[in-house]
Amino acid sequence: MKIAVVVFPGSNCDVDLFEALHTVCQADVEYVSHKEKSLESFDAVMLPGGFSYGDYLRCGAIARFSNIMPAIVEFAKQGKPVFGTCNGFQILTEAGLLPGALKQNNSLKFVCKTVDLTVENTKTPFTSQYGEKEQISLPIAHADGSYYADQETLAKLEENHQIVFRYAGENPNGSLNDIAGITNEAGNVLGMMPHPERAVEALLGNEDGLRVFKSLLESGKNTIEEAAF
Amino acid sequence: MVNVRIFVTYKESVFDPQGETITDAIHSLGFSNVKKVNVGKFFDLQIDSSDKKVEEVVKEVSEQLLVNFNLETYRYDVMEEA
Amino acid sequence: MVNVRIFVTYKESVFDPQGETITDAIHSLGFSNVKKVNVGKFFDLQIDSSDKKVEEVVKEVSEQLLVNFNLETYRYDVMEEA
Amino acid sequence: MAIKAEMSPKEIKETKPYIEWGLTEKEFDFISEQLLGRLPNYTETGLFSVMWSEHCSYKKSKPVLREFPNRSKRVLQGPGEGAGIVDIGDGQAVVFKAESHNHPSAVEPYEGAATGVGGIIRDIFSMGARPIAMLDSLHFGEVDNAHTRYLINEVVAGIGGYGNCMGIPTVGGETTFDECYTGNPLVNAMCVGIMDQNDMQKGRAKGVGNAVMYVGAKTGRDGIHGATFASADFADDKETQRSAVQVGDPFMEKLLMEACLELTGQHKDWLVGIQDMGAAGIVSSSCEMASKAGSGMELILDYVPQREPEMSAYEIMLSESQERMLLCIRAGFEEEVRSLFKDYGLEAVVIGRVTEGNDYVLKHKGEIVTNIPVSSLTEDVLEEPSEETNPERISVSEKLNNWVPDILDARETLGKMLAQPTVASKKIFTQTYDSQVRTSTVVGPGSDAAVLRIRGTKKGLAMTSDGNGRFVYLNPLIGGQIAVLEAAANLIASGALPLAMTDCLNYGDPNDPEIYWELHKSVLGMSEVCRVLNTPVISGNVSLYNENNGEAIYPTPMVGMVGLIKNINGYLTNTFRKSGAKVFLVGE
Ligand SMILES: Nc1ncnc2c1ncn2[C@@H]1O[C@H](COP(=O)(O)OP(=O)(O)O)[C@@H](O)[C@H]1O
Repeated sequence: MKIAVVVFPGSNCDVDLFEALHTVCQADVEYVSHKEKSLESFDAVMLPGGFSYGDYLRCGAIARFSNIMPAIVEFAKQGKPVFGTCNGFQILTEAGLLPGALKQNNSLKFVCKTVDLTVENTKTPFTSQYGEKEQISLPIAHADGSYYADQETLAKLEENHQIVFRYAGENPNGSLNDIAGITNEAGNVLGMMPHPERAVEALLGNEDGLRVFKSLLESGKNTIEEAAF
Repeated sequence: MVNVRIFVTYKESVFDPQGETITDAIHSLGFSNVKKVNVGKFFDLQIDSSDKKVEEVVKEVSEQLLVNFNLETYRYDVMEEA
Repeated sequence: MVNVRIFVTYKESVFDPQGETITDAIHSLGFSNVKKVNVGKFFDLQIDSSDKKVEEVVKEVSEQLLVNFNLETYRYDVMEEA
Repeated sequence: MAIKAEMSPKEIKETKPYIEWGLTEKEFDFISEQLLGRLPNYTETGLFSVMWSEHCSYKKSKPVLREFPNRSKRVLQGPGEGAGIVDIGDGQAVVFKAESHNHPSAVEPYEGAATGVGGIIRDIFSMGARPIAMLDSLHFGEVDNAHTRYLINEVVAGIGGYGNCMGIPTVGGETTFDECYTGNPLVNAMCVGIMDQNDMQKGRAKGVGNAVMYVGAKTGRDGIHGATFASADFADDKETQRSAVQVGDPFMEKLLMEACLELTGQHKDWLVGIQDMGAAGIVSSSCEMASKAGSGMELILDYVPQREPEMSAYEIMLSESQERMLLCIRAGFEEEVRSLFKDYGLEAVVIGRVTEGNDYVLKHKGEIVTNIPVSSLTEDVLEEPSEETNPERISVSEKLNNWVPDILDARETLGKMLAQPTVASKKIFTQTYDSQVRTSTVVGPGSDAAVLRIRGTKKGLAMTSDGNGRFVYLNPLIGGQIAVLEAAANLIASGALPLAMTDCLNYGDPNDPEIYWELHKSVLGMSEVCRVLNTPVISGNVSLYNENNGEAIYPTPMVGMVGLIKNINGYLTNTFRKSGAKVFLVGE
C-alpha cells in the first residue's frame, strides 16, 4: 500500500505523519505537494495537522481550494481511504468530505494535552485493530476543535455509526456529543482532532495511536488480496 | 470601485463562547446594563465594478470562501461608489 | 433597550496578514476584480439605556476592553431602540 | 502618515533631534568631526542613532561581556553571529540563542511576545539550522494586579500563537512573579536548532559584484526606532509617543523558514551569506554583513518591496517589519534564488551589490541618500565607560548576620510555598503551547529540563532556561553563579552533559553606577561557573534600561543551557518512578 501525506503551505505535522508511517510502521509513504493534481499510484491519503495558510479566515478554509483537492475529492468518491488529523480534519469538513464544522474551543484557548477517548466504531479502515468501546489516550493540540453540526446531522452521524472517537471524561473543547472523530457515510474518510501520529512510540510515552496506522496497512493487505483473487 | 461590507456571524443556534466571555468581562468591569454581546466579523471588499455584476461577485466570494454555512450566515451592504 | 454595533479594525498603518492572505485566496479563485480585502470584527451590544448614557457605556467598554489601541481603532453605530 | 520635509544637516546640528533618537551630543560630534568630516544628513543620522544604540552596538555592555568564556573544543561558532553553534558529534551540531523582547511586550504584549519568538527563530534558521524547540523565560508583576493578568494572558498567547503556528514545540521555560516587574515585564525567548555541520552559514556579504537580495515580507512603517526604543527606559507619560509595534505573521515565517532551509541545505553554491533582519531592519543586517566581510555595499532602496506608499529612505532603512531576511548571492544565481522563493509564494528581490572598498552607499529616487564608511556604523561605535559602585543595601547586608527562617509548622510553610504563583504549577500556560509537534519531545514542560530525541541517532538533547532575579539582587556574584549552576543542575538531573549556554541579561539603566556594578558582578559570577563547568557562552542578548518610572527591575540574567544525552534511553525525569525506591540526598 502506498500512502500520500499531503503538504499544504503551513502544514506542520506532515513530518510526524510521515515518520509514524515510514520509520515506525515501515510503510511506503511519500509527501505530495498541494500543487500536485493527481493521486494516481496512491492507495491512501493523509492530511496532516498544522496551520494551512496560517489558519487565516477559518481553519482549513483556504487549503480546500488547493490544486490537489479535486484529486482528494475524487479519491474519496472512489471509496479509497482518506484520513485527516487536526488541521486535516478541518480541511476535510471545509471541503465537504465530512459533515459539520470545527469551531473555536469553548475555552477560547489553544490546548495541548493528552485526553481519554472511547473507540466507538471499529469497522473503519483506520480502527479495525482497536476493540469495540476500547478506552485509549491520545494527544490533542488545537485551538479550533469544537465539533459542530446541526441536530439532524448529529442524529444521522449517531445512527450510521459515523462517530468513531468520542472524548471520554472531560470534553476538552466543547464538541457536541463529545465528538473527537467521525467518518463520512461510506466510512472511508476519517477526520479526527486528536493526533494518533504523536502516540506511536514508547520513547515518547504513548503508543495508543499506532493501531490507526496498523489498521490502515492491514486494510490495504485485505484489498490487495481481494484484488488478487 | 465599489466598497462592499460583508458581515458574517454564527447562526443563532450555534453557541458563541466568545460572546459569553466578553459579556462576563463587561459585567465584571461594572457595566451591568450591557445585557448581551454578539460577536461577528466583517470583510470590506474593494471591487472593480466594470466587468461583472458586483452583487454576483459578493455572493460567490461569500458562499465559496468567506462563509461556512454549517455555522455561519452573512449579510452585506454595498457602500458608496468610490 | 438600545442596540449598538461597534466596529473594530486595524489602524491603517498596521500590517494585516489575514487580509493579505484572504485577498490572495480570492484572486486564486478567479475574482481578480476584488482589489482589496480588509478584515474587521464587530460587537453587537444590547444595552439597557435607563441608568447611564449609552454612548458613555459604549466608549468605556470599547476603550477598556474591546479595542487594542496599539493596533486597532473603532467606530460605532447606535441602531434602533428595541 | 504624511511625509514631512526632512531637516537639513545644519538644522539637525542645531535642533538636535538625534537626542530624542538616543544619540548623545558627544557621539554626534564624534561622528561628524572624526568619522565623516562633515555633518550627517537626516537618513544618515537615523542610521547612526539605531546602529549606535545599546541594542545594536552593545556599547555599554561590551566590556562586561568580554568576561564570558566563549570557547571550548566543541564550540564551532561563538558569539557574533545570529546564534552560537556546538558540535554534538556525527557531523551534527546544535545551534541556540536567547533574545529579549521586554519593551515591545510591555507596550503590546501579544504581538511583542509573538514577534520576539519570530525573531529568535530567524536567528536559528539563518545559521542553516532547523529550529526544533522553543523555551521562554517570563517575569511579571504579582498576579493580583489586573493589568498584570492582562499582560500574562497576552504574552503567553503570543508565544504560543507564533510557535504553534510555526510547528516548533515550546518545550520549557520559567515563569516568576514579583512586584519589581509590574511596569516592565521580562519576555525572553530561546530557540534551539539542529544542523549538519556542512550546512553552517554566516552573515556576511563578500565578493565584489555579488547580489544583495531581500526576501520575505514587504517593508512597512512598523517599529521604526524600535531598536532605540528598546534602549530607553519607560515613563508613563511617554505612553502615547511610543511607535507602532510590529505585527507578526507566523504563516509567512513558516514559508520563509522552509525556503531558507532549502537554500542553505541544497544550494550552498548560490549562497555567500544570510542574516535575518531583526532590530533596525535593513540597516543593521546589511551593514553587519558588509562589515564582517570587510566589504562595501551599495543598495537601491527603490527596489525594496514596500507595503506602504511614499516611504522615505529613513523609513525604509529603519523599519522593523517582521519576517524578512537578507541574502548575499553569488552573481549569476539571482534568478535561481528568485524562483526558489517564488515556489514558496515569497518575493526575493535584488536590492544591491557588494562593492569594493568600505563605503556604504544608499540610493533612493535617483539620489545618493547615504554615503558613509561601513565601519562607522559598526566598529567605530564609542564604547561608553561606566562607573560602578557597590549599592548600599549590599554593604549594609554584608555586615548583618545571616537570616535564618523560623519554621514552626513545616506543613503549613510547605502549603504556603506551594501556593506561591512562582512555585505553583504552570500548566495553565504550558498547555496552551504545542509542546509535542515534530514528535521528538521525550520530556516536555514540567520536569527539570526538556528532553528531545535527535531523529536517526541514539542521541538526545536536554534544554532549560533559568534565572532568579531575587538571588542576583541580594548578591550579584553569588546570584550569577547560582543562575548557571541551576541550569546545569537541571540538565544533569535529566541525564545530560551540559555543553554550552546562552543568556539574556535583563538589567536597569546602566548609567546608574549601582546597576552597572550589579551587571558586572553577576557576569563575573556566571563566568566563573561557566569556566568550572566548561560551558562557554556561545550567544546571548542584553536588555538594559528595564525600568518603570525610575525603578529598576531586579538584575535578572536568564541562562539558557543545552546538554547532550549520549543515549536517549538514559534520560531522567524529576518524578519518583515507583514506591519503595530509595531516596538519596547528594552533596553537602
Ligand atoms: N513560561 C514557560 N514556558 C514553558 N515552560 C514553562 C514555563 N514556565 C515554566 N515552565 C515549565 O514548568 C516547569 C517548572 O518551572 P519552574 O517553576 O521554573 O521550575 P524550576 O525552577 O524547577 O525550573 C519546568 O519544566 C518549566 O520548563
